[in-house]
Amino acid sequence: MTATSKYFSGAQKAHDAHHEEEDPKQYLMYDPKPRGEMNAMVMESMMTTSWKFWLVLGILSFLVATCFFYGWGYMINEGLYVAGVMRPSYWGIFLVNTVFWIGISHAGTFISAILRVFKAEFRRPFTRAAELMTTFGLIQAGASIFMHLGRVWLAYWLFPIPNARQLWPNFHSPLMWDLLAITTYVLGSTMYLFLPLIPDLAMARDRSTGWRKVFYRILALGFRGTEGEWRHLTTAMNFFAFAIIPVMFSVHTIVSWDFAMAMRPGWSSTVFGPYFVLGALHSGMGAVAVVLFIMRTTMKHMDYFIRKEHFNALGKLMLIVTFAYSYFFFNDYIVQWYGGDKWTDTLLHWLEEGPMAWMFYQLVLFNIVIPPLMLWSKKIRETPWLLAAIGLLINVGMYWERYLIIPVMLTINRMPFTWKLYQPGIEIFLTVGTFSMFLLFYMIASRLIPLVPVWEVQEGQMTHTLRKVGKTHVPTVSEFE
Amino acid sequence: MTVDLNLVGAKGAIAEAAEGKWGMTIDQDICTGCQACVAACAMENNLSFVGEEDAGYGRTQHWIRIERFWEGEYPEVKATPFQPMLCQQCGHAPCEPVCPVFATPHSPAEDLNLQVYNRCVGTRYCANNCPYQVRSFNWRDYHTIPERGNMVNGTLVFPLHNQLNPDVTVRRRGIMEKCTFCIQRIHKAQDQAKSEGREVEDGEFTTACAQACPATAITFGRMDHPESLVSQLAHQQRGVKHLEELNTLPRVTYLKEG
Amino acid sequence: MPDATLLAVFEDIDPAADAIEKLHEMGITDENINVISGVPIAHKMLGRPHPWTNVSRLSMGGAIAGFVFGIFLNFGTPYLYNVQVGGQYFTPIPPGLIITFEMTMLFAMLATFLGVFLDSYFPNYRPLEYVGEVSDGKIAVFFKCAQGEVKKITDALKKLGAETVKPAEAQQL
Amino acid sequence: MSQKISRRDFLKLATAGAATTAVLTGCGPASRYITREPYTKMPEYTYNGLSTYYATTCRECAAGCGLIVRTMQGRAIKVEGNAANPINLGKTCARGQATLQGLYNPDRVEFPVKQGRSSALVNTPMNWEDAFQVVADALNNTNISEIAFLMGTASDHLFDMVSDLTNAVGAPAPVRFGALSMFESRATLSKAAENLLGSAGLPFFDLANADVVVSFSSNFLETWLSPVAYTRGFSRMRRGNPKKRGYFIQFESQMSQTAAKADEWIPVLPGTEGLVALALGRLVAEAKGGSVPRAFSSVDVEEASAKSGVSLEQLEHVAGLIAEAQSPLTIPGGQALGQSNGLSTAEAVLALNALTDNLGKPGGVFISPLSPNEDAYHRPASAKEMSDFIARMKSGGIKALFIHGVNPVFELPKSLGFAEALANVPLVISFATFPDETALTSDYIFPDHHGLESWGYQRSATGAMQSVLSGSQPVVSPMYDTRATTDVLIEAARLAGGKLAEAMPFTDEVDFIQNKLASLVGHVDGSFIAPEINTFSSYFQQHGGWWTTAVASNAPSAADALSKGIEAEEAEFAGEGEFFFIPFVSPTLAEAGANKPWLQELPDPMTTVMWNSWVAMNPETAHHHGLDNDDVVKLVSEAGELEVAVYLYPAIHPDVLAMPFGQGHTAYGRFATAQLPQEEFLGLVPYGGPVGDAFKRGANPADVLGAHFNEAGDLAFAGMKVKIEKTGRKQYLSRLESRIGVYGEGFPEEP
Repeated sequence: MTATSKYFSGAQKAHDAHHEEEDPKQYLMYDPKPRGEMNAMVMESMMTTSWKFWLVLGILSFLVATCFFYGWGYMINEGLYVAGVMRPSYWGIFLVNTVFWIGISHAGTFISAILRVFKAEFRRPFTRAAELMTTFGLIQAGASIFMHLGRVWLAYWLFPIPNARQLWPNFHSPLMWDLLAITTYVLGSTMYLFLPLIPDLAMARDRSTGWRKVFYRILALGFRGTEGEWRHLTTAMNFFAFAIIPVMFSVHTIVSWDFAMAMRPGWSSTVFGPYFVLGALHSGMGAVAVVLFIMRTTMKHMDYFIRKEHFNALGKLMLIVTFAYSYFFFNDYIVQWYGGDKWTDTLLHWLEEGPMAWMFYQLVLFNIVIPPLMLWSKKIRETPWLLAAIGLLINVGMYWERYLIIPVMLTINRMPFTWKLYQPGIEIFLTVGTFSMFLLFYMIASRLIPLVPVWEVQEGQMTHTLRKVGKTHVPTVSEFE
Repeated sequence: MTVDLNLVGAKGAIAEAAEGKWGMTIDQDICTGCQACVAACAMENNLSFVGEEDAGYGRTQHWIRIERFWEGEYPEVKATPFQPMLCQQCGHAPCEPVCPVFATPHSPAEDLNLQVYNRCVGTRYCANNCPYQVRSFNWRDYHTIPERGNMVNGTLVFPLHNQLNPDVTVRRRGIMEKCTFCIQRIHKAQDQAKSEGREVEDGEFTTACAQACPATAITFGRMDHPESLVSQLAHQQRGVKHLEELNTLPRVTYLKEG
Repeated sequence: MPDATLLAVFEDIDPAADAIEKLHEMGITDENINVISGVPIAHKMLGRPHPWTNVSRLSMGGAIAGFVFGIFLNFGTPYLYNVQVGGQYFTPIPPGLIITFEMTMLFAMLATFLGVFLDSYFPNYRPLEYVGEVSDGKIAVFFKCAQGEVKKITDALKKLGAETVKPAEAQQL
Repeated sequence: MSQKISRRDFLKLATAGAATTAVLTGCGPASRYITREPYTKMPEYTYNGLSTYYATTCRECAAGCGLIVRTMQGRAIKVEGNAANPINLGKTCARGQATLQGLYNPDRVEFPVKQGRSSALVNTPMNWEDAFQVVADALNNTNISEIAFLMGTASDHLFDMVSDLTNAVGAPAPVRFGALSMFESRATLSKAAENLLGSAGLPFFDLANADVVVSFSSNFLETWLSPVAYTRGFSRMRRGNPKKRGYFIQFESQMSQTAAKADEWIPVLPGTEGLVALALGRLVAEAKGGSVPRAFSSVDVEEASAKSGVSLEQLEHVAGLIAEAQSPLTIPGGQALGQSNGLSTAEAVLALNALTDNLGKPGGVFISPLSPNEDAYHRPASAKEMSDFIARMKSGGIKALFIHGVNPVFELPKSLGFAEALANVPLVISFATFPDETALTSDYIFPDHHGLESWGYQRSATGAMQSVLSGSQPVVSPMYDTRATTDVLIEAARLAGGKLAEAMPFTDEVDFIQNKLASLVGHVDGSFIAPEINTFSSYFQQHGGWWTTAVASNAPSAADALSKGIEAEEAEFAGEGEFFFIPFVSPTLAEAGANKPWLQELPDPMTTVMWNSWVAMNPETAHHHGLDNDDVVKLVSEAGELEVAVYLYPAIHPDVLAMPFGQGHTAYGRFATAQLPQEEFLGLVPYGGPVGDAFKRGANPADVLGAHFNEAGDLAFAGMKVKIEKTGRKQYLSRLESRIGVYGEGFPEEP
């Protein structure tokens, strides 16, 4: 043998060896740990809290108390003049927040429902993290809607309940559709969050003492894992997986109709429905990336459950969503622009050259330019902090998008005499309040309920094998039931 | 076979020809922009003033405002004719269907666009959807701002409240309001007519703005009486309706110059 | 006459399956056998009969109820207090589709959720036969048998790889 | 009074004279003649849900429009126009509408006080008995020739009473003054009428029947003389004749609200309006053929065109219109008269009317008739006369000064020095209803009722062809412990005794008013006829006044109108500085509207600015000076300086700055001033509003006006030159109009 050939063959060998051991290890599914160990890890990640945790918790609770509760109370007491809304921008940041939070909430459902339906295995470890975002995001969305009301103490008049006035709500109104859709979505996603949680609560029940024991015991509802219970549970979960998807799409479509149904330049656009849904997924995926990154870095043992493979897969999803979003963005604007209607033209002119133009260009940059330029590379996708950063940018961009659609577009109407530019007032505090509340809820939840659905992970690991085909090993998935 | 468009809720299936019962014409050729109508409206309908800051920020409570624009450059500059803009009492009002609580329904009897204050929860959707931007929202309880009252041995009294018109609700914070074509006057006249067992005659009463207008630019009356002054004026050559292309069927006709 | 309840814990699925088969041979019918596991295990793997569930029927029922309710909201309530708006008809169909859809889904999901509770008797805080290892991925088979056969069955199952076979006592979960 | 009339009789009379059926007559809540009735017969104004309508007169300006006030359960709810009154025929202006906000204004003087010239309103009540004594002593212990009465523009019953009083004791006659009359240049108008038409008096321009109207910066649609009447005239001119639409041209250096309604607005350099009028006269005469009358012979058209900046074509075009018109009408007014050459301008314009031969013809010029029971035309004092008056004050010639219905400290140019002169007057008694600047700097305030709480009559100076006497009656019982000034004077006179007591033999003001009306009883061609005074006065209240049915305007003689040569001398402008300064009365606020919040919130018709004042500047000029909207500039004239925010006004002569008069109060209630000090609404100061420059809202152009007069003695208010200094501060003006939609701010400039 010559030195060179030795060198080559050696290199060759080393390379193969690398493949041999590294590849399977990279996937959670091929790196199984005994169930008991995984349980222990999850329990520990739940129990351990550092002083940093409590510090952040304290700050957030303070913000919630002041910005959210005091701020809102003050506004209810004083009237909406403390906010920035006026003629012609009768809607302001409150509805921006509503749309934004509903958008965030879409990720959870998307990941856990659609990926469950299509049996995308990488979903398993972080479905719950995503579903939590759905529920908590929707809480913020609801709160924002009620903040926006002029007489919030009469909000119950919006619900179809028999009352002394014998008056039922007006089902012609897009707001009514919205209300029903969001109610459906909140209840549905909360139930969908709770069902797969039961076995893990049972697990926690078996492993905890003191008040936690009581807490889990009550929530676990006496679940044992008999064949019957599993059967009912899985049936229900499969049904939910299918049912929640159309609901999710309907919700954001209807939210978009709040605008699209109105007789306003820039708003009445037929493509708003899918445009908003994609926008929601766009921001939702970004938010998941951020949350996963935070979980992985701050919580114990999470680097076992949440791995490069997941960020990689998530990155791919984000890439697809970005393309779809860009398509609808282009679609909406070019149609508006090409129509050449007097008022719409003025509006577009206002967007691209008015005082808020910077927002418009940031939106294009963050949502349409940056993601595809970054996400094509596997290296970037597999770098958690980078993916999180991109996710954050996307969310900023999406917030700008909603801000442009609501207060900025409202500036331009068919009565030029009334055009005025909106300046937020107390909304800023209340926005800080909702964000803090979301984070607060999430932090508390991360220490109360198992963020990783252990039984699902185990199920996944049970179904996976490495089969030797010829000279290599091929991952295979067997289908239970 | 014929399909009843109403059954599928097709908008515009309600007969479009309807001119409505009450109508108004505004002659922009003689409107001098003197603001008398604005003041009269405020006095009649208990409108609240909002103060310098809010007024400048776009929170005025005017139910009628007078618009004017500029054409050309000095010295060939011209101010466009003053254009009083008030609720057009649309036959197909865009503000109506979007209210989730029926706070702004259509009155079949008067064919007017009503605003039910005590139903309103303040979603402000109607105002967004009003192409004429003539709805005003009560951003706060302007009537009871303490600085507007006097402390008289320990209690705040508001002398200005003495002039409040008992026929018109005083609106509290958080609700929408708009021009009502002085519906309280319509009802007074109708009660009178009823007690005398007759129909309300045209010109029997008029709205506060029309009553005050020193140039008699505003005319109000029965649109469904072809011989009434208002319908005569409305059907002149120079009569135009604003944003007619939106199929809102406005009840206010503007008479252009010339 | 079966009067003893035994509980065998297995490490893995196969021995559990064999054990169940053995129990069948020893004349213990499926009604007297129950399996507890930490992950859902398909009945076929253990050669167990297909467990019955009402959940899907209940969701269907919910869907129907929701559909009816949606219809009522959109096409019924306007006639209870009819208000004309924007030159539109009292009960336009397009919004009706939306309302009906949402209500159908809502009620269907609620019914499904309740279905789980009804079918598996949740919440249920009474003492039940249970072993904690189950949530560690072990598989527990417990079955009723005659007092006299306890010894025999225990040995048989031990041979098949049961970790422990002990009389099951109900414990407070 | 021998015999009193009961309400029941009034009602009978009311139904008898059912001319205005909705209008119930009677003394109203404040009747002197209440007779006891059983509770089963409620007074008409307390029926639940029923409104009662009272006819009275608008006191917001001196025009004397008739009002019908809707009251309910003793409260005034709404002001409507009195359809019978010839001045306004059922219409009202914005200020008339807002008069209720004066009645129910939170800042009223609620009881007599010894003010002692302290800066804030004193809140310790005096009782009225002492007040009468104070007035009586003032009348008694002062040398008769050193008593002075200063009163508002309107010629009303109070003016008559004071005149009688002063005549009786040989005191100087009362002086009437108001900022409106100052800016209307009434003296100039009547002087011109006297010079050319042979009879002093206010000219009345019959817009309604004219077909071509050429106005020389007269703002008759805003506040001029009788705005409601002239607005009606304008609308008839435009649309009254279905066949022919009247054509309207305005020469003015800025586009005022009136000019905005003109078919042609022709900017002229201030001070050259007379020249333009003469040039037009010459061109018209030439166009008509025949010789050019002496009046216009002196003018050189090219020169006029060059000086005024009006192109020759425009002059000829306008002249052609006038020449061809059937009944052309030319109107002088506004800033054209407020020049050093104002009188000649007025004469030139009147001559132009004479040339087109419309004097006394429909669509032409008339001399407003004297009101009933008026001996001669008493016009309010001109600025010149005011400065003489002030000189007397300064020189100590006035020992006791009674002020009613006017706020000279605010309304007069600072340079006249009224405030300083006031210090030399030992005793100043104010009868103000509101705590305005003058009232606060007086020794006593004996508040008069608000106009809607008081009896009286008011002569309308002009506005109708008939001669009109508008009647007032209380529509509500007085809100506070105020007294009618007439009653105060009667009481004081009785206490004073002697000649004064003899001059005032009346039981109360109603008695006095009926005494004054007595001369009209049995007048045949009146709006109503009554056998005796009680019936008459009840009709008088029911109809809201008395007026002749026949046309009473006297047609002026055109005899020597054109024979007198008119020299258009150069206008002199006081002070150096690059800008002509044109103050004009704010159409919505006028002189005394600033304390009514709704008037403050009415957008100015042209600029839509609310709650503040501005200086209108041509955008080109502004950019040239590096100024932009809302930049605060300091205007400096020879007489003084003020700071105000800039408004870029597209339709103003590049060398002209225009500024509204009406804001800039340092007192006069919380709404007229900028902000409310905390203690105010804590009740430490129960009323009166904040005081002092710190609380100034807007600015008062009178601060920079110099003491210069035209030949007729009117103030040359438009004869100032000012220069501007940047302050670098910004003050965001509240505008109703959009800055984006109307001016495209926020949008980049289109190429």
